[in-house]
Amino acid sequence: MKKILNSPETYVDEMLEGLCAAHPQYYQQPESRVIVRTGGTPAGQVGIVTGGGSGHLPVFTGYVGPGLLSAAAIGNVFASPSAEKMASAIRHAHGGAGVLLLYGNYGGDVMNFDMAAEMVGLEDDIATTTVLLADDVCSAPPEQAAKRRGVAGMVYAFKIAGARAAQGGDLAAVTRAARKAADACRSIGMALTPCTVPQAGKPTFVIGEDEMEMGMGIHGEPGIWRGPLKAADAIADEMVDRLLADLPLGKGDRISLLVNSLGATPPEELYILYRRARARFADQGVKIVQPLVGRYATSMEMAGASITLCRLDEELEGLLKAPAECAFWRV
Amino acid sequence: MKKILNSPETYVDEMLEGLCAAHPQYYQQPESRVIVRTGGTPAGQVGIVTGGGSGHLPVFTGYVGPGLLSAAAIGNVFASPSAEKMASAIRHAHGGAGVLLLYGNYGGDVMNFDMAAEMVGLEDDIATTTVLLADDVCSAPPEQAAKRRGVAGMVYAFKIAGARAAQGGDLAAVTRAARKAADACRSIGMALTPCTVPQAGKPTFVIGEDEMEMGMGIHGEPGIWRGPLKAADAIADEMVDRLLADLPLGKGDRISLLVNSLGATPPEELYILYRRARARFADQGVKIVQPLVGRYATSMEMAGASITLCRLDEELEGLLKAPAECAFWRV
Amino acid sequence: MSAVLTTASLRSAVALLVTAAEAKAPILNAADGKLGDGDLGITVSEGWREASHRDLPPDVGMAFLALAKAFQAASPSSFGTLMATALMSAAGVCKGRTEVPWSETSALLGKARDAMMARGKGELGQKSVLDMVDALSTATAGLTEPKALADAALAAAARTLGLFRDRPNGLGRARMFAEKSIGLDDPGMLAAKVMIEALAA
Amino acid sequence: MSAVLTTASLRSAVALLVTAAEAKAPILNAADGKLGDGDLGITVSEGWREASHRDLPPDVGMAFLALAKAFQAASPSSFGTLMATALMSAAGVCKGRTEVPWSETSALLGKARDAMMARGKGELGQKSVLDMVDALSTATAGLTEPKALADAALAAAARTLGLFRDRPNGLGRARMFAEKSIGLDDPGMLAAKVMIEALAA
Ligand SMILES: Nc1ncnc2c1ncn2[C@@H]1O[C@H](COP(=O)(O)OP(=O)(O)O)[C@@H](O)[C@H]1O
Ligand SMILES: Nc1ncnc2c1ncn2[C@@H]1O[C@H](COP(=O)(O)OP(=O)(O)O)[C@@H](O)[C@H]1O
Ligand SMILES: [Mg+2]
Ligand SMILES: [Mg+2]
Ligand SMILES: [Mg+2]
Ligand SMILES: [Mg+2]
Repeated sequence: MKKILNSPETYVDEMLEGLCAAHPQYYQQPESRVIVRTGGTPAGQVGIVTGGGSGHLPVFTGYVGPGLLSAAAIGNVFASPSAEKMASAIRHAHGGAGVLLLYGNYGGDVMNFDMAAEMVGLEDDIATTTVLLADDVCSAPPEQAAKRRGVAGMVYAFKIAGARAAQGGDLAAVTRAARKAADACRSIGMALTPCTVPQAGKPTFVIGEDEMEMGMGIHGEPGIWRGPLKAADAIADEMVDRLLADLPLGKGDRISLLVNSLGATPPEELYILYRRARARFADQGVKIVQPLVGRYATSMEMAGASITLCRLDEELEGLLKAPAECAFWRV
Repeated sequence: MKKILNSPETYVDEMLEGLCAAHPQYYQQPESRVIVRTGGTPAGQVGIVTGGGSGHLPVFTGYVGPGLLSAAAIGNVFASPSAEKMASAIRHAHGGAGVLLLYGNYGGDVMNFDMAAEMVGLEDDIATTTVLLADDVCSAPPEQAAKRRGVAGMVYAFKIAGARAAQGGDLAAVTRAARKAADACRSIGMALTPCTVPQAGKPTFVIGEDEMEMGMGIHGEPGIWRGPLKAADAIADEMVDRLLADLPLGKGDRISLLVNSLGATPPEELYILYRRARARFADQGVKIVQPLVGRYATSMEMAGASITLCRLDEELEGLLKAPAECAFWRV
Repeated sequence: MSAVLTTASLRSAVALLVTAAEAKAPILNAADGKLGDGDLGITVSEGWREASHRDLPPDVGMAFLALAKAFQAASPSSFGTLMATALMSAAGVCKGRTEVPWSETSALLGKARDAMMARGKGELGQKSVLDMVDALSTATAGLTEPKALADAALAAAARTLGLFRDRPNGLGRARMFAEKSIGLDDPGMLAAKVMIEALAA
Repeated sequence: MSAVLTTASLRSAVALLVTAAEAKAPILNAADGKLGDGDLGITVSEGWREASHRDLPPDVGMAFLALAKAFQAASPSSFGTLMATALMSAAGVCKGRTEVPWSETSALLGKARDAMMARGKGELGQKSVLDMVDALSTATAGLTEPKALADAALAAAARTLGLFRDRPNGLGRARMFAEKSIGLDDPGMLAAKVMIEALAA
């Protein structure tokens, strides 16, 4: 395992300590594994809490900040945080107007967040709503879209819900915006190499030196095919085709596009993918607004990329463009 | 070679095309391999031109933008651009007040920039000055500091010179600020894995599964020792010790600190390094201002990290905090 | 084995579970590695280890609650949370009592199954730990003696694994490997079997 | 070989250099790979390939200039830029002439050496292509016939490589491998030898 760390056991806590030390203007850690926005949720504003396993920076913790999230509960690498930590994050995020729970559709996370919501509902009388992100088109067919896992599309939902909360929307309004963003996003990923979970000490999967896997998830969940590494344009074409098959778009449609590295894949390669994806959407008459190219939702040192589209209407576009900032992104 | 690309021959040009397409508000490519700031250098403002090989994003092209650089000439991966491209970048960057050439101390780049400066001096009557970045403490002993290569410290020089130019400083003033920033920076890198230059098709060097190399440069230039991978804190300690040996600091000193990934190393690991480095500087009574943790100067998919310190006085701190923006960084 | 379930029985059960879970962790990790993220052995062994560090009050319900909380804090992955949910449901049933007759075992298991189904939004027949708990509840119905309970549970566990082995998984991460999962035991069911074997020993 | 240096001589020289550089590119890449970034074979072969695509005017000076520009555009790495610098200095000397006597060879090489030293801020004795050009200038002094020039150049190239082999590199990237470079030929010197062999063949 070639990683810069002190021990697998201290990996997450030392990471969070460094994160908060480097960016105290954004992140505070009032108790272990709970990161809250510095200064807290402004009074009367809806709080937004996310959470999930470590190893995906900037997801989840990184998106805490003004115009984005209020708090995050952090688990071990690729593992759910406990319901207790989530409940604590919810309490910290509560500014008196309730809290939206906005996170990826993974079994463990869902059970724990549900439990946490019950806990704060009973013990603290905090109203919560839940919106699950399930944007990965390769993880279930359209008829079972609710079973899909959440990947890089989370970033759009965080941004859009965060903007609606900053505007002063009530819990129902913020929840509606988050739901709309979640419904508007579709993602697909492809991987070239695995990554290593520190506590496991060995790669999450094995793949040939000249192979890629299309449709793979951010923890190495299996995709739809594995085969010889294709040329960048062919990869982009297939990804765009599969996204469009799931969410047909045409002339006059406006989307934002996120070309995301899973970690090791450098921006140079992302721009080569973006170049082609953009041309493909232009061919369809689809306009790309405020594209994102970079590392937004990762799997540590996994090599690969994902493409996410977020279909915009006037409301979503306005929310996407509203000011927001965290250590990893600024609008 | 596991990379997302169409062909080694088109790698750089497709990358630049994608970059400009994704961020037209920052980057324009008036001719191939020359990237200029959208809108150009404001009239009467000193231009700042950099250049060098591809494969280091955000370095070099990425730092073109308001409060940063005016233009960049881009070569093949890890190869100098031609003097002609540099001359063209200088012409585009010239806003009537002369142009500072600010780049890393690599033989080929220096020869070509010198030639370019002669060309624009003769043909276009553009005044130029040159400041070389030579911040890598491992590439030559202190007595031969001028022979050192330029690494992540470039980022501070770009920022500080760019801020001085935006303030309206004349060529001498901008050059002085750049020189001061260059003199204030010290860097050290360590690598865990090589990267692959697309046209070469094989890794830049070979290193054992449990080995690291301390002091390695951003093209895989040899470092000062190679040995078993150490714990993160031991790595940070050695890096900080070597930086402090080169530039002793003490109580009351203020620095900015950049903990930089060479590419594949994820931010999680950078924060673990930052946590320790920060503690070490705090022990010395040194205050860290506006730290940077992320991917600022890379070698494609190389795994490893570098630490750069920039010693600040009031002037440098003010310039570092002045507004600036590009697709990869915003202050 | 005492004549009734007390906090002392829970303490010795936990001790047996810690040892067994630690010994079988690699097997459970490997089974989960084939169909999920490979952490189930850690989940189970760290959950019971943490449980073994907690003080258990004489009130059997409160003792179950302490175990539930320990499991949740140490092992918040799916199986850990479901275990915590099951323990929590037992806490509700046993609250206020220092002795619980063994004859309630089947009912406790039935309650646990229902709570786990609600928590994980799972159904029976999807080849998960739910099917195992359901089978155990059925097999232990009407039994009142520890030895009989143990024998019935062991037999049910083996039978249920066999029954589901050649079906596809329909819940949790393993759902994504539905095809591949045919012929493989569900890791959560295996974990339940490991625990039953430890308690029946 | 014609009695004087003309643009036609340059054209046939370029043809020979294209072939030789392409054939020897792997060797030069490997030599540069040991002490630098491994691109020297590409630098030299792409430089001459691009040069072979350019129209060369009868004015020998202008023809040299066209070669210099081709080299710069195709191969802007250190060696390419130094080659362009050398060709540019020859352009200055030969400008306005369609015939240049072979007897000027030594002087042309001397001028090239000086221009390269100014461009690369290098000195003699640092085990670089500079030492090779210097040795060639010295060895060809007073010679007026192509055959004699070729023989002298070949001998000087071999001798100079031998002379420097066991010294450390002091210029360019190889400087960083000073220790390691002892016993290895400087890649730039090797490239010069490859070119001389092509021309002398
Ligand atoms: N929603 C669910 N309902 C019931 N059982 C489940 C559910 N999800 C997972 N399981 C059970 O848990 C086991 C996996 O546990 P675990 O490894 O902790 O999951 P993960 O690591 O994916 O969170 C499965 O084999 C299955 O028996
Ligand atoms: N400053 C210099 N002065 C003279 N010769 C140099 C200089 N730098 C490099 N060289 C020569 O160029 C050769 C390397 O060329 P090249 O591979 O193009 O360099 P790089 O790839 O590092 O730019 C060296 O072997 C040396 O002979
Ligand atoms: Mg698991
Ligand atoms: Mg898990
Ligand atoms: Mg070279
Ligand atoms: Mg080179």
